[in-house]
Amino acid sequence: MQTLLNVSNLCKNYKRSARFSSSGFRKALGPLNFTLERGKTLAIVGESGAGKSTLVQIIAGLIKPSSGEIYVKDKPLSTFSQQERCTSIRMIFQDPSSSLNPKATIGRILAAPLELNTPLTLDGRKKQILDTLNLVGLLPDYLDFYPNMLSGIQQHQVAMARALILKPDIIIADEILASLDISLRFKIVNLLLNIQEKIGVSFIFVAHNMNLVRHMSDQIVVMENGMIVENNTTEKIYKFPQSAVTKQLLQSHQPHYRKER
Amino acid sequence: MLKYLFRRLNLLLITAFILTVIAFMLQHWSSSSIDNRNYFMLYGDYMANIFQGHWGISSIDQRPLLNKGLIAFASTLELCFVACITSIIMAFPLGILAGLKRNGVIDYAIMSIALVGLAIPVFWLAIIMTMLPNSIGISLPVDGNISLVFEVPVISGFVLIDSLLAADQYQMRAFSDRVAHLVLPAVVLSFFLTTEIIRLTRHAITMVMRSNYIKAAYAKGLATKQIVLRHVLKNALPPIIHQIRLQLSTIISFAMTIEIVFSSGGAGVWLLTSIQEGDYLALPTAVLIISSFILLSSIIIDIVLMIISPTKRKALYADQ
Amino acid sequence: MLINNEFNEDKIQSPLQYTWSIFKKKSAAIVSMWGVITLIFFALFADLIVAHEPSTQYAQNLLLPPYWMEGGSTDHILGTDDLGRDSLARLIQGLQLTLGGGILITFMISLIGSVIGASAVLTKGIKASILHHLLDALLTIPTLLTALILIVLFGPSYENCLLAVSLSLLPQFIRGIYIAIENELSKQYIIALQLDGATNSRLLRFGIFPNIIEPIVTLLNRIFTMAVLEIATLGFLGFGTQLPDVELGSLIASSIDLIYLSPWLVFFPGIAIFLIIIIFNVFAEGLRHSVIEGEE
Amino acid sequence: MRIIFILTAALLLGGCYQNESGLSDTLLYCTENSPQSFNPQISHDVSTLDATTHQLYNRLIKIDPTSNRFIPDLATHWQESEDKLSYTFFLRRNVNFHQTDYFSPTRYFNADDVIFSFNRMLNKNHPFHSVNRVSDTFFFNHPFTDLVSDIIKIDAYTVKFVLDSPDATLLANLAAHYAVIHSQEYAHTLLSRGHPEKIDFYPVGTGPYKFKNFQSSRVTRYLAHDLYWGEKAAVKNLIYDVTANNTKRYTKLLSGECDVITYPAASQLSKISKNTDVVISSQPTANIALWSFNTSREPFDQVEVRRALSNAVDQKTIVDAVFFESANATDTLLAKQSWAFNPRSTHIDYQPDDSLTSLKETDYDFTKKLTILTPSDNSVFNPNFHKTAELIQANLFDIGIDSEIISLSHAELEKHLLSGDYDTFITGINIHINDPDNLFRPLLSCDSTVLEGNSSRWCSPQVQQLLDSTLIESSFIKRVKNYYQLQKIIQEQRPYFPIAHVLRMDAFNKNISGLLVNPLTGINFQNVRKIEAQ
Repeated sequence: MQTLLNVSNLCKNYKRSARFSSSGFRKALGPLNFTLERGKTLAIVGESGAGKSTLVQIIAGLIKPSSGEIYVKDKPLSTFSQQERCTSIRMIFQDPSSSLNPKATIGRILAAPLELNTPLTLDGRKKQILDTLNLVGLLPDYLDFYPNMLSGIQQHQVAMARALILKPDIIIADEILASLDISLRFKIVNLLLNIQEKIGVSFIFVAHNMNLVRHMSDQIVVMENGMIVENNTTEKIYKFPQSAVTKQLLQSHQPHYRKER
Repeated sequence: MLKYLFRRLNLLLITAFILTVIAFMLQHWSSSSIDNRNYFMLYGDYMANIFQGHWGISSIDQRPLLNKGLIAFASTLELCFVACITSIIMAFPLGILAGLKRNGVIDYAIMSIALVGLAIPVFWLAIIMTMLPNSIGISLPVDGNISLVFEVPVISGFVLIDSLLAADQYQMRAFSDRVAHLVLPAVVLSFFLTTEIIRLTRHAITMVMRSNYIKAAYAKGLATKQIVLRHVLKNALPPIIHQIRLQLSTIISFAMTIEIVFSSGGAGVWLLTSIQEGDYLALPTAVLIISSFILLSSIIIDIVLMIISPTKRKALYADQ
Repeated sequence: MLINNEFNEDKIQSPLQYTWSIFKKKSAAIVSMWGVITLIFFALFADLIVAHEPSTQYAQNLLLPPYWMEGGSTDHILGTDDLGRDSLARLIQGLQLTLGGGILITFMISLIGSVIGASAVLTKGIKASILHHLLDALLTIPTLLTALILIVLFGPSYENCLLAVSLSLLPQFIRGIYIAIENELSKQYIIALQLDGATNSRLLRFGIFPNIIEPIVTLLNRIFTMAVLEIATLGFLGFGTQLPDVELGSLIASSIDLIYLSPWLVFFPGIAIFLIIIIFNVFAEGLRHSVIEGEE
Repeated sequence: MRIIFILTAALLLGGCYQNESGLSDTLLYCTENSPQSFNPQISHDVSTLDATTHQLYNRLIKIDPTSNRFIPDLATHWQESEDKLSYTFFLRRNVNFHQTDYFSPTRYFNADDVIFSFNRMLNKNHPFHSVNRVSDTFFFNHPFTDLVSDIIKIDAYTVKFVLDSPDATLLANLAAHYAVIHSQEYAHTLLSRGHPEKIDFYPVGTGPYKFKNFQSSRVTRYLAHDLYWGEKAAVKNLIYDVTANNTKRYTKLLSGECDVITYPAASQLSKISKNTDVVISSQPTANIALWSFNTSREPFDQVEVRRALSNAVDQKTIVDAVFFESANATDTLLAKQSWAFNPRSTHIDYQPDDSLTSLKETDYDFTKKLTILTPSDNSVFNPNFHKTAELIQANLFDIGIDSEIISLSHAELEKHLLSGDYDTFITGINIHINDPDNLFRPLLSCDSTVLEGNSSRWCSPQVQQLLDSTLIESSFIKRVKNYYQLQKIIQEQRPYFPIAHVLRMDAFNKNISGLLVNPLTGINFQNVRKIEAQ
């Protein structure tokens, strides 16, 4: 079977703080190696500052790696056009209330990626939007709403819809659960699992919470100081944690409520 | 720190270069001499002259332009300085009051005054002020830098200082006469400045009062007055100084206009008469003197601000 | 999650409509809005409103005071000047040039400045850095000096005065818009939009622009205020409009010799400038607050 | 608290501020222009005369302001020869020249100084003749220089003026503003120092005041001449300050920054006259404001057009609106108080309808835009050129003539005038010598250039002949007759539209006394006293 995502010797060295990194760490990353299969879920865990966000931002194409390559379906990502990249990898941001343009309706927000990356006609776009809304469990009424009129969970659903609308192979979710209430977390997680079952998309999860990760992921990458300290299936990580970091992460069973900015 | 200084110095040099190019083009245009050498050579010559202090000669009275310009600008600066101090004295308490009583009646009253101060054209206010001796019988001089009775020699160029230095001849009379001559122009100029400072102070106070450490201070049971004195001023001052730095060129612009109405011998009158009498070389001189003053003082303010509050460093980078 | 349709329509207002609904509730803002409309209306249709031509001389009515004062006449509501010309008509003619100039400058600056500012943000690197330094240099030259330079180069005229004022205000606007856009660029929804593959123009139009209305309103208000003040100042110094055209500043300058005899000839133009600025400022302030409240 | 204290102190200082000009030994005189030089021989503008004639210098004789008779100044008495071809002057003794930073006189005034002073003007080979001579200025062109053939030193205190032919105006000329006496010794010192040009800018004279310094083309300071031969000046420091704006001058008079001001704004006279603290001195002059037609250009070469245009202008409104109470409307070039004034000359009234009719008769081209040239700055004979032009423009518009006002600064104006490219010009003329020839010659002589006053480019053989013959005419009756005839011609021909004879106005604080203003030769501070302000 074809490997969907193959990260090989990926490195990032910083000269200065990157413009888009909200957490602003200046540590070097890598070299990193791991793979992801179709329809599977990969979780990236680690203490904050371990380089998780940078890694996913490189995969999403927000940051250029210093060296190394990422292969998607055996094709180097650096040779991808903007459209190809968009239709293969999409990202869900940490906080939907800031990642949805407050001055655009939901319809607009969802239409934008279609207009920019697909040759679909107006009707085609409409159908796709309605399908996707249905997929994430939102009513079509919301199309004319502005993001600030929606509840937190609805905003999450919209953010998901935006990621799904191009039918990508991989969806990166950057700590999307951190800002949510415990009950809502499960709702979102279930929703994501349902979607994965329906359309067979692969997920990359960034999280610190081992609890939920166990429930969702097939494979876990544990990071520390920009390096991968452990990379194994979820089963093995939970049963036989190798590194100190992993053990420590596993011990903090209690869910964290604090928001990470 | 060193890196920042270096960066700032770099900026200074490049900006100064652009300014000298502007001045050079003006000079070249106004002297209208036909020279076939290329512009680089001419610019080189011009800069050599500038560095040696040969800034040209005024066609009106054959005095060196650099000298005339510096004396004129010193008088403008004196006015700006006096007005700044007056308006800070007036605006600080008002701004603090407005900030503390935000959205109250006092706040609205103060902000309305501030709006009025912004909307009144300075030259018009100056004209109205010159009418004061006639209308309400205050005997304040409305013209010139100092009474012509006094022949104060130019030593520093700042008439306040020079008139003090001439004390052995006139005792304090010359100095008090100079102060009297500054009252009306300074009041007019500080009208505009006060407006700006009230707004800034109010904004800064509001921002500071919202922050956590003030809430903590309240929680500690400190009285408002103590909090204001202890925290607010210290934290509100840097942004105010910073804004004044940005307003510097506007302040000087207004000061020059006011000088023209009060015919005080500053940069405004000097430029106006020079232009009217066709002495266009005064313009590049003025550009270099005034701009380099603004440039240098803003850098000094930046550095001072950075020393006061290192956290602002990033904001300074962005030049906000 | 059933939503009643009527309720729905009631609730969904575009940010513009929402801002307007807040704005409507502010009485000062509404009054100032009507003030702005009246001013512009006066400036546009002066000929229809004022009974007298600004240049017609009524030789038998020299220096009439305003009608409410002794010796005034309702024929000339604000009196006449030393050549017997109707003060109101001249005031409105002055208003046309001063206010019109201010609006024109604000408009031009916002167009040109936005283009330059936006392209500077989006094309980082050498070009932006050159622009930065050029702006730094230009910002250190006081506006009056810029105006004098231009007027010496091209001669005094209304057009050159407008050009001078625009050039001296343009750097301020570019700086302001640059900072506003740059702040906006680090927002997540902009990054998201970039990930959608949005082009720069799309990014600006849908992503950035709708979200920087508040700083733009503040900036435009500032530019407009300064423009009006500077046009008037240059006019007053004789570097703006040349006779027989008048502008509020030059109107003051030409009446200054009459200040002891007919002080109102100096007062009225000054008050007119004052009113223009006050009204536009209150309007802009109201707008700004509505935008802020709309966003909260 | 300390800051508030300082602020209060500053305000108190302002409130209790006592103007320094209140000192009784200092007098501040605010003028509208700075003097062009300190020698009335080469500059004849009002500011130069005010600054020099009576303050720095003496003349041989002067005119008594009340009786209009010639009285002694540096000459104690004089004799006229039988044939009226020579005049002998006997000079005052023990007269000191000014002792200044730049010159210390070693001798008293004597005949050498008289001869030096006049020969500089008369003798084209005199080493100082061409010094500082900017252009063909008024004086060097004056016929007076042709009439005096020689000045002979009889002894150290006697000089004789020899004439080619009898000249009725010699004494008047010697009492005129430019006949001042300079120091020959100073001139020689300057020559040996190699700076002859300084004679006109660092003056040395015998007058009641001596020159102290001149600052930044704005402030001139004089000190009382403590070795003055006559009554010494009571005010020790005399300061001239240039305040170009006449409203500002009045404001400064009110605020005590000026003791005396020249030409308070015409528009404010009615207000000023109500102010009991201020005294206005107003004197009629022969200075006249004019609107001239360029007679070298079509259609203004036709007398009908000129008369019709004169008919079209509402003179009364111009005088009311521009001059207020500072001028007397006039229909003639010569002022009423002149001995040659012809009371029975024809008049032209404001008749726009007649004007239109007669213009139509002359086939006037109404489609052509008429140009009205004006100086951009104001002058003693017109407080507001542009306003005058606007009023005329409105009058012309009423009869269907479109016009354009061209307002030019001094240098541009001269160029424009010399090129002859103008239809009409709003101007005027200053008169410093009370003789009709001084008015008529610059305005009407064929030899007079545009810059000297002939802005209508008028040249008529008949007028020229009258001008020349009257100058050498010794019979007074004949002269009056000639001038009557000349005025009649001009009233008919209308090369100029006379607007008003301007008053010489000065205003001063009521604590000033003894101020003399001579409308011809300028202001005199010699006898001024100042009561200390309370």
